[in-house]
Order: sequence, then structure tokens, then C-alpha cells
Amino acid sequence: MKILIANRGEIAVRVARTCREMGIPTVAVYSDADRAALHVRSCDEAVRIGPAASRESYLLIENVINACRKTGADAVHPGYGFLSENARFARACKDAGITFIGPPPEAMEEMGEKTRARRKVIAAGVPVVPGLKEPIPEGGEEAAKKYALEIGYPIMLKAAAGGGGKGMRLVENPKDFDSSFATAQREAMGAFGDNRVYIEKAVSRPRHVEIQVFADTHGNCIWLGERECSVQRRHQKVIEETPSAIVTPELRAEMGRVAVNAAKSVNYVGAGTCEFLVDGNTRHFYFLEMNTRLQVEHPVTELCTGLDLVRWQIDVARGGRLPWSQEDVVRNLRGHAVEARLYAENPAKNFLPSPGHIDELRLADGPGVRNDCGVESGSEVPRFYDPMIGKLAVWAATREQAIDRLKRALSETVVKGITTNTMYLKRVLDLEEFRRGDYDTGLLAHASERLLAQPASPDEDLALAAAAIWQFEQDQRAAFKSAPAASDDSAWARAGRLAAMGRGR
Amino acid sequence: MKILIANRGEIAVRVARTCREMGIPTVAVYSDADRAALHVRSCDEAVRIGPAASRESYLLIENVINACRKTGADAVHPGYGFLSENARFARACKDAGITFIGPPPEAMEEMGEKTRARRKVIAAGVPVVPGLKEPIPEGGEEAAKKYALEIGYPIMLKAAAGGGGKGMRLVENPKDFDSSFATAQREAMGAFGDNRVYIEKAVSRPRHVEIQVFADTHGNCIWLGERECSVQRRHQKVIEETPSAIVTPELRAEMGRVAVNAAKSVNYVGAGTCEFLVDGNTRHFYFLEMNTRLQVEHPVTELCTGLDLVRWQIDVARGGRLPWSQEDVVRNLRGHAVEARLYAENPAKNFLPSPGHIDELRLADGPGVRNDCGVESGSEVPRFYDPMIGKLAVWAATREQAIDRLKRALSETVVKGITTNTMYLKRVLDLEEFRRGDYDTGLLAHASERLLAQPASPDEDLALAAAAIWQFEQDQRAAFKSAPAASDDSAWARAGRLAAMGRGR
Amino acid sequence: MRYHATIRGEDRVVEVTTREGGYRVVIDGRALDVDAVHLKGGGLSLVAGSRSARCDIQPGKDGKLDILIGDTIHELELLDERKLRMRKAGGKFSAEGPQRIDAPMPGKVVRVLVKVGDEVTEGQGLVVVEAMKMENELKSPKAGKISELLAVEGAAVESGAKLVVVT
Amino acid sequence: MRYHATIRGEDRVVEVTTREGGYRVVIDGRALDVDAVHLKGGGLSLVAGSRSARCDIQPGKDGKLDILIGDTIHELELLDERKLRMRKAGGKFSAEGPQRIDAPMPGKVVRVLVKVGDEVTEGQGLVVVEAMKMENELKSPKAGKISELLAVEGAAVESGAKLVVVT
Repeated sequence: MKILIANRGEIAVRVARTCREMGIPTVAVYSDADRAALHVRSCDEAVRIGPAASRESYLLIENVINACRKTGADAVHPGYGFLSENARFARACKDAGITFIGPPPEAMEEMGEKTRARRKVIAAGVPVVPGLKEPIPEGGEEAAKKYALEIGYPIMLKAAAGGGGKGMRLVENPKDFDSSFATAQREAMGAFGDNRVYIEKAVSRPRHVEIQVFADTHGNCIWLGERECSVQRRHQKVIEETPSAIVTPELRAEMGRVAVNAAKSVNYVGAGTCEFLVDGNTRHFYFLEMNTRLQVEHPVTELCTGLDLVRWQIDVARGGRLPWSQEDVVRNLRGHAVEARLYAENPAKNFLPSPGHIDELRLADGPGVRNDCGVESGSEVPRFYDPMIGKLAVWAATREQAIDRLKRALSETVVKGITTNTMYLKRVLDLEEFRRGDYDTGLLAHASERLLAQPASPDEDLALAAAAIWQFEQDQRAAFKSAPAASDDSAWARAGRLAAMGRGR
Repeated sequence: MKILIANRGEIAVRVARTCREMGIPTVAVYSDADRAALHVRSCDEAVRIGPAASRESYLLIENVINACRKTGADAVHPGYGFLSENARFARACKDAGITFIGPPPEAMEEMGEKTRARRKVIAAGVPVVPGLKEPIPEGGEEAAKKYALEIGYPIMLKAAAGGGGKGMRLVENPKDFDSSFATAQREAMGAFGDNRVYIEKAVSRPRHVEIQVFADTHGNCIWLGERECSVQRRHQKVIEETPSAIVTPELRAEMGRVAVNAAKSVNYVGAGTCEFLVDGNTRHFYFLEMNTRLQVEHPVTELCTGLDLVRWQIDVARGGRLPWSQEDVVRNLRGHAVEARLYAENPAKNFLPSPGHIDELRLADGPGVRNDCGVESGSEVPRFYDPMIGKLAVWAATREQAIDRLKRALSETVVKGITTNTMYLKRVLDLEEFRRGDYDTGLLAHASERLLAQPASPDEDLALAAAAIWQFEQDQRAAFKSAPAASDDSAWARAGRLAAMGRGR
Repeated sequence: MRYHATIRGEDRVVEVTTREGGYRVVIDGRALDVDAVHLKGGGLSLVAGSRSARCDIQPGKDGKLDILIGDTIHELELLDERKLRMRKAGGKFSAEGPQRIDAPMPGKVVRVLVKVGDEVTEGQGLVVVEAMKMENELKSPKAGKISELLAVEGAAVESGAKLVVVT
Repeated sequence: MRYHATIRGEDRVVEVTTREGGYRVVIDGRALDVDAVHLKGGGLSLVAGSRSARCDIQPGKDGKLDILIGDTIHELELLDERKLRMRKAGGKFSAEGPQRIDAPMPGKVVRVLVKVGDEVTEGQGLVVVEAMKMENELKSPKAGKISELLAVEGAAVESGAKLVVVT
């Protein structure tokens, strides 16, 4: 088996790691903007598949298939995003005799378009949020507005082909409908090449809780516990955890059973995730959609189950049976895991993306820490793709210890050259609503001011001293510029060495 | 509580991490050789305690106590090595009203000198290796030689105050006795300031298996499973794993029971480790010694139990009760963990230590990987201390997967500027005896030639190309040296960026 | 060496001299003996008294420095006598006079919300730029009139490209 | 540019020229089109055909280079025409003639096993140096006679310090 990883960034690196451990050779694909990206040098082979724009590279089925042919790859791992939920791609692989590591195209189609998916799962007895099940047709805006008034605001506008919060818009009241509709359509087109959107009632005090399911080709299908992803900003997940503070063993079993039914209703195979909205008060849960691929936040599930989900994906794609029964899962669930997403963005400037050159990257280490990163020191973060540069996940025996550990790990995580959300993440972990586990998808919006406050620090004098000493050394060294200069870097290093040798003592 | 960490390197950094997670302020101590060391900037405060030589700094009780007084630290974590097993230090802390995070001085004394320890545990019904229980007195060489002949060669010469394999010598036959005796004494003096050594029979096909025990101040004492440390070179542990391939649940329970008895026989408190020699054939086990401190290899126990042993040490030192019963331990043991020690040494030059400047350090990441490192890019490895710069530990569901994972992680681990044993470690993991789990403490000695072989590689042309291209760029850039040169570093980075932008495409 | 610093809106005078084993830093008259070690990547390991801190330093434009210590980023500005004089001569930048709105990062203009001659209020949206699949609305820094408009819908723009001028 | 390389004892001629999108490398006549990206820290990311490899490069003394690819360190020597001529002129270094034994790292001399005038055999122990609590015996590279002895028991020595000369 040789696996081509049809993706980029941290997920491509993560998949390559498991392949390396399994002794399976890997092929990377890259656009012109990614030649120097970490995932390219993390694989045994690499093939250029086009210019920077994803629509001309990572989203081009033909180029990916050709890359397989060129390298003799007989399997493709799609990661998440890009072609991972594209049934045409899955079919193209099949036709080319390439194993697509994911569900069968039929299952992807059933679940791929949310409106169809809802019809399907409702038939399987899965509860859903009230809403218009059809995309709004050309010129159907007025009918849509009328319906919106019927089910009552606030409503959601969602991309029919969407997922991951992209192309989703909350509409608080009727007067915003038109502008939000236009934006939702544009974003949908940009993200999925399909501008259709549909209407859904927005549940109040909603919590986003999703169930990881796994099925093999022998009819076995189990759930692997939940992930709470209610810490979202503009429908982008920021922090995920498992177990969820509101999920009891009974609720877990019930949601798991429903999720497995949803999966079975489309003869699902491989790793999948059923997203639910849970009412924070009634604990009623509603099926939102099924993501027919590995999830960004899968590491928290791996940390609490001890599984390697990519290994399972590969084994299942080879026709293997699930090694665990549902009871094994329940018996093996352990401790608490929390994941924080590192974004190249500037929270102080309305989360403006900040692509650019990473001068230095220091990741956290030590007990219970897991890094999944798509960049390293010296990496370029291109402006063409998602701003997530990596994920920091931790495990500990209890939720409180896990949060303290994640905070410690974030303090060790330093990215220089570009602006990231690390400080913002630490503040989120300190929100008392989050600490209490009493939060919903509105948390970040409600806390936005607290999260951006600039509290005074006792270290101000130290900071001034550091700045002055640093500038002083700069000015001193400027004087020597003419001299045969060794590199900055080794100059610093020398200074460090001198000090290490006890300069002046 | 404020904790002074009376140590350096990776263990100081590791202890500081747990303190940070518990919200406990920390104080580092450093010698002149360590001012620029990572552990200094990992703590909230730092105090210089003397010149480079450990005997004048890290081993000086008075200076450590003064550092506590200066900073108001009311507790000391001694780590391992240095003063960690020094009862006088534990007493000095007590007298100064400082909590020593470790066992009571009496227990340290009982176990501190191996000969006394043996007498004590034999009384508690613990099996030991036949040997002379008293250090060889001045001028007692002849008597010692006669005794050696009685119990029969091969024999061991061990430092009475020793530990960690330091000052231990295997003597294969009588004619080597004198030279080995001299070396053993010299190394004992150098390492422990005490040159006394004693004789012990060397067990054949011996495997080094140790049991982690933990006791609180309320009379509770439990075992936390074993660690196999038979992969040793000159009695220095190189790779450790848990569970051991030869330990059945029954044997584990039996060894655990014996270890707990040994600990109870000295009213032990805190984290301790009972080292046993296990006969590879008969599975009989013999008590070697008890290490009255946290062990270098404690992470593998943490990975398979899910515990943070440093957190437990601190809680117990505060008078807390062990939160787990022995049954909880057995229920929570999970999967397999392997640790590799990273040494600054050159296996090709008879493992010559290679202190110096680390130009670049890249650590492994991804699923199941844990780094405990005392250095980072730009760090200096001083020549005055132990050559271990860090530890790489992994966890996986099975032994095979754990070994594959460790190998993958070692491939991601790159240390530039100094020579390390990373390649050597990868070869050890590939030894079929190790893969089979069928090995003893002689493994590395027997396999030494296989471990140093230089197999041909298919990448030779790539290597030549890389070298030529690198040199070519050097030569090109040399031409520009006169021009207003930016730093090497940013020049590389620019080149990288150019390429990232698709130079020439 | 003598520096004029601004931190959290306050001006400070910071003097640095080398001394045996490190530096003496005097902040508004308060002396601080600091042992500093330079780290790879340009950071500093400071020991002042017994306090130990790792400082990561991110230099910005015209004297701006971000200093990361623990969980706080200290944003400050540092000028020596000469730069200070130049600054004084130049006068501080403010929302008075014509304001130029530049592209804050490389991206694509998806919408232009104004045309030349429009009266705009402070905070009113002017242009929407998309990067990394996110839309970002650029707002007017002041009330005034659109005197220049270079942004074109659908056009790719580099970071710093002039988009609009409000007078 | 033309280089003369030695790898695993074999001599190779390697020519490098830049080409659109990367380099052309000709090894003993075999052409290899290589796309190379320089990484921070001096490493290279190579793509040759579809093969992708990360190469870490550790430069040593007089043209020696260690190239780490995957799990193999390729130890090689690279000389351009000029250096090659100098080398030829100088003649290869060998165990012929007087051999100087230097301290391989900083440490302390714990034992001197020979005295001036002693006849020694190849591989015979000469001096024991201790560093990082480990003892390391330095052996004679050839059979001969001790002509110089600078090592003194108990003395600290820096890396490269001359200890013994065997003639």
C-alpha cells in the first residue's frame, strides 16, 4: 500500500506520522504556495498539483488522481476540507482503482447535502432542528423571508454544501436578512463552489456536541464518545473538549445510539462525526449534520480512548474489522482532553488573518501535551488557505487539571513573526463560565470584551528593562556592522555562550 | 507553598511544569555553567549557588538552604541525583523549617547505603542477590578476592553510596580484580565522594525490572507497576519500558507486594523505586536497591497509569492521602510505554561525551509522543554534568505500536551542533532480540557491532546532491560577503520564502 | 544609553549601562541590576534580584516593541534621544487631516461600499477585503469625505496597498 | 560548479548548475533535476523526480559534511578543484609519520599510562581522560615510540589540547 495524502498543513503531517509508524510509504501534494511547507518534507514523495489557489490545485480531482498515477499510490487519504467530502472525488478514485480512505460515495452524497441528510435521518428516527429543508431557489428570497418569520427569528442561513461553520450566518432580525443572505451565498460559493443556502431555526442556549462514530465493511458500527465544540467564534471552533460537561453516561449512550443509527441509515464506513445541537436547559439534542471524514478535533477523542483513528481508518479501508466492541469503548474511556486551535490571526484587530513568515516557533512539551502542527520555525503561512496553523491538545485525569495543563502548555507556545491567538486562548480558558463548564455557543461573543481587555502586569519594569537592554545591544552591534560580520544568529548564540560560561563572574 | 527545585536539566524543567499547572511558584538554582540553561528561565525565580563543579554548587547543602531563605521557598523538590538521596540534606531542610519533598531522612539512611538496606529488607523477607554485605575495608582486598572466588565469578563491584549504575564494575575473572577495583573506587569517589565498594554475585541472563511504589503519611503504600530497564550500556540505562515483556499479572502482583513490604520496612513516604534483578530463565527476582526519589524513567509509568507522579509527591508532602487504592492502579494500567534517553555522546567514538553548543533542536510531536528536555535550540551542554539532555517517551496501545511510534519520533528528533545517540537508539529499537522482548542487561554489549554498522543507503545520490547544492549556495553567498549582509539566518529564510513563492515557476 | 519609552500610554525614561555580570537599568530613577542572557531567536533570559523571566521580543515599526513575559504581551515604544527629536519634529500621527486606509494584509477586495465624494461617518464600512476565506470590513477612522478610491472589486491587493483616502 | 566528493570511501564527481525551478546535479555523469528549498537552520527540502527528502546538514572541518536523510547519516567530503589541488599538494593525512593525540573534548586527565621513550603498539592505551563522569581511554593510532608527553594527571584540558606524540 502507498498512500497519497490529498491535503496540506497539520492534518497532512498527522496522517503521514501514522503511515510512517505503520511502514506505509506516503506521497504529499502541494501547490506553488506550499513547496516549502512542512507536509511536503514529511512524506517520502511529493508532487506539485497546481498554483496557489485551492480551486486550481487541492480541489482539482484530476490533478490529484494524476499524482497517484505518477507515483503509483494505490490509496488516498483526503484529510478534512478540500476534497474530503466530495463524492465525485471518491468515485474518481474508485474508477482509477485507488482506495479512497473514507466512506463510500453514496454515503457521502446522502450526508453531503444537509437537506437530503436531514430527510434521511428523520426517516431513521433522528431528531432535527425545525427548518426549511430545501435550499432557497433563485428568486425565492421572499418566500424564504416569509418562512423565516413563521418559525421566528433568530434564524440560521447555512450553505447547502457547507460544513465546519463556513458559510453560516446567524440572522437576529428580519431587517438583516438581505445583507446576511448575500454574504452567506458569496461565502458558500467561495468555500464550496456552490452558493445555495437554506434556512434553519436557531436553538437558544445551544451547545455544539458531536459524536464520533466508526464503521467497518462488515456491518459493525460503534460510537467513540462525544466532543463538545461550543467554544466558537463566528461558527469557527476554537476550543474542543471531551467529555462534555453536560453529557451524562446515559445521555452519551443515547446520543451514541442515535448517531450510530444515522450512520447505519446511509451504510456508513470509516470515521464519521454526527454533529448535534444540545439545548443547554432541556438537554434535548438535535441532529445538525454528519461530517463524512476525520474531524479537526479528533485528537481529544484519541487522547481519551487511547486509539489512533487514522490507523483505524487505514485498517478499515483494507477491509479490516473494528477491533473494539461498544463495551470496549465504554471500558476504555478515561480522563479529560482539551484542544486549542492555533490560528494565524490578530484578535486585537477583529481577528484579522495574519499570514506571513514564522521567525521562531516554540511548542509546548512535557506531561500530557500533544502538538499537531503544520508549520515550524522558518515556515511561511500562505494567505490562500485556512489560518489554522496547528492544534495543541492535552490530557489529564480531570477536567480542571486538563484546563490548567492546557494553560501551562499555551504559555510555552510561542510564535514569532506572525500574530496568533495564543493569548486569546489563555483568556478563554480563564473565563469562569468555561471553568464551570456552564457555557454555550454564544460564550465568545458574550465575553468578547473581557477577552480583549489589557490587564496591568507587575512585570512592566522587567519588560522595560528587557526592551532597553535589547535595544542597547542592537545599537552596540550596529556600530560593528562594517566588521566581517558573522550571522545575527550565531552572534546571539555567542552572546549566550559567553553568558553560559559565566561572563563576568 | 513556594517550591525550590534543587536540580538542573530536564528534571528541573519537568518539576516546574507540574508546579505551574498547580499554581505553585518555583525557584531555580544554577551554577555558573548553567546561567543560560533552560531550567533557569522555566522558573519564576532563580538563584546562583556556585561555580560549575557540582561539588561547589548543586551538591552544597548550605547554598541550597540559603537560596530557600533568600526567596522564601518553604519546600524543596530535589529531583534525582545530586542531593536527592542525601539524608543530611533532608535533615537540613527539616531544621530550616523547609518541607523536603521526599521520604523522611531515616528512610533515606536505611536505604541509602546498599549494605544496610539489604540487611533491612532481608529481615522483611525480601529476596536478595548473594554477596558480601559490607564494603571492602582498607587493605581488605585479599579477603575480598577470596570471597569473590567462593561465590564464583562473574562478580560485581558496586559503590556503597552508589546508584544509577555509576561506580559499578562487572569483573569477569580473578585477574581483572585489581584494575577493576581501582577504577570502581575512583569512580565512586568522583561520583559520590565516598570510595567504598562491595562485592556481589552477578546473576546470569539478568533483567533489570523495577517497581514504582508510592506511600503517604497515613500509612498507605501501593505499587504502580514495573519498568524494565535492561537496555543498558556500562550500567547506564538507555531505553526503558512498561510493562515488561516477562512480567505476568501474577509476577507483577508478587513483585509489587514485595516492593511495598520493603518500603514499609523503613516507613517509607512519597515516590520510591525498588530495583530487582530478574533471572531471565527462572523468573526468580532479587532485590537490588531502593532509590528513594523520583526516577529518571518515571514518565513511562505516568503514561500507562495516567498519573502525574510529581503532583502526587507534592500532595503527599502536604499531608494528602493517596487518592488511589491498589485496585484502582490495576484497573487503570493501560497500553505500553517506551522511553529513550537522549545523550550528548558519540557512539562511533566509544560513546565519547560531546558537550557543546546546540545549533538546532527539533523535537518529535504528534500522537502519543512526550518530550522531557533540558535544552532547546541555542542551548549549551556543559561538560560538567551528566550527558543526558532529555528523554523521549511514547505511549501506544501495544508494545509493537509503541516501538514503531518511538522509532518514528526518533526520526523527527534532530540535534545539530553536538553529537547525540539518536541513530544508535533507532538501531537498538530494530534489534530483533528487543523486538521479541527476549533480551537481558547484556543486550547492548552483545549487539555492539550490529549497532555501529554503517549500512549502505539508497539515498546516497540525494545526499551527494544535497551536499553539492548546499556548498554551491555557500560559495555563491561567499561572493556577496562584502555587500551589506543581512544575517545568515534571514538569508536562508529569504531563500526559503522565494522558493515558497514558487521561485522560477 | 538613555531611552524614552511609552508603555500603556505612560512615558518612562530608561537608562542602560553595562556592569560586571550584566546591566544596570534605571527606570524613572529606580535602579534595577539585571543579569541578561541572549537567547537564540533574539529573546532574553533575565534575572533581576531573584526574579527570573524569559522575555520574547517582537520588534515592530518605528521603535515599537512587543515584549512577551509569561502570559502578558507588553506593547511599548522605545526611542533614543535622536529618534525622539525626529519624532517631535515630525509631530505625532493622528486622525486629523487626510486619512489613508491601506490593505492590512494581502487579500482580495470583495466589496467597495463607498464612492468618491461620499460623506462618511467615523467607523463606517468602506471596503471589504477577503483573506484566508474570511471577510474583513475596513472602517473609516474619521468622519469626512472620500477623496480618493483605489480599491476595485475583485482585485487582489498586497499588504499596505492604498485603498481609500478620507479627507 | 564542479565538486569532488568522497562517500563511503568512493570518489565521485558532482556538478551543480542552477536551472529554472531548481538545480541540475550531475553525479558521475548521471543527471538529476533537483528542486531545493533552503530551510531555517541550513537544512534543505529536496524534491527530485517525485522523491521528497528533508536533508539536515552538519558541516565539519576541511570539506567534511554530514548529511542526515531519514534514518541515515551520510558522511562525506566535498572539495572544489582548488581545494582538491591544495589537498593533493599537502598529501593525505595518514598514520605514517609522527602522530599527535589531542584531547577529543574538554575534560580532566585522570591517568597517564605511558612515559616519554616508551615503545607502544597500535591501539595501546596512552591517556585516560574523564568528562561528564565517564572515563575515556585514548589509544595509540600506530606502533611507535612516545616522543612527546604533555598530559599531566589531574590536569584539566580543553578540547584539542595536545596530549601525546607517537613517532
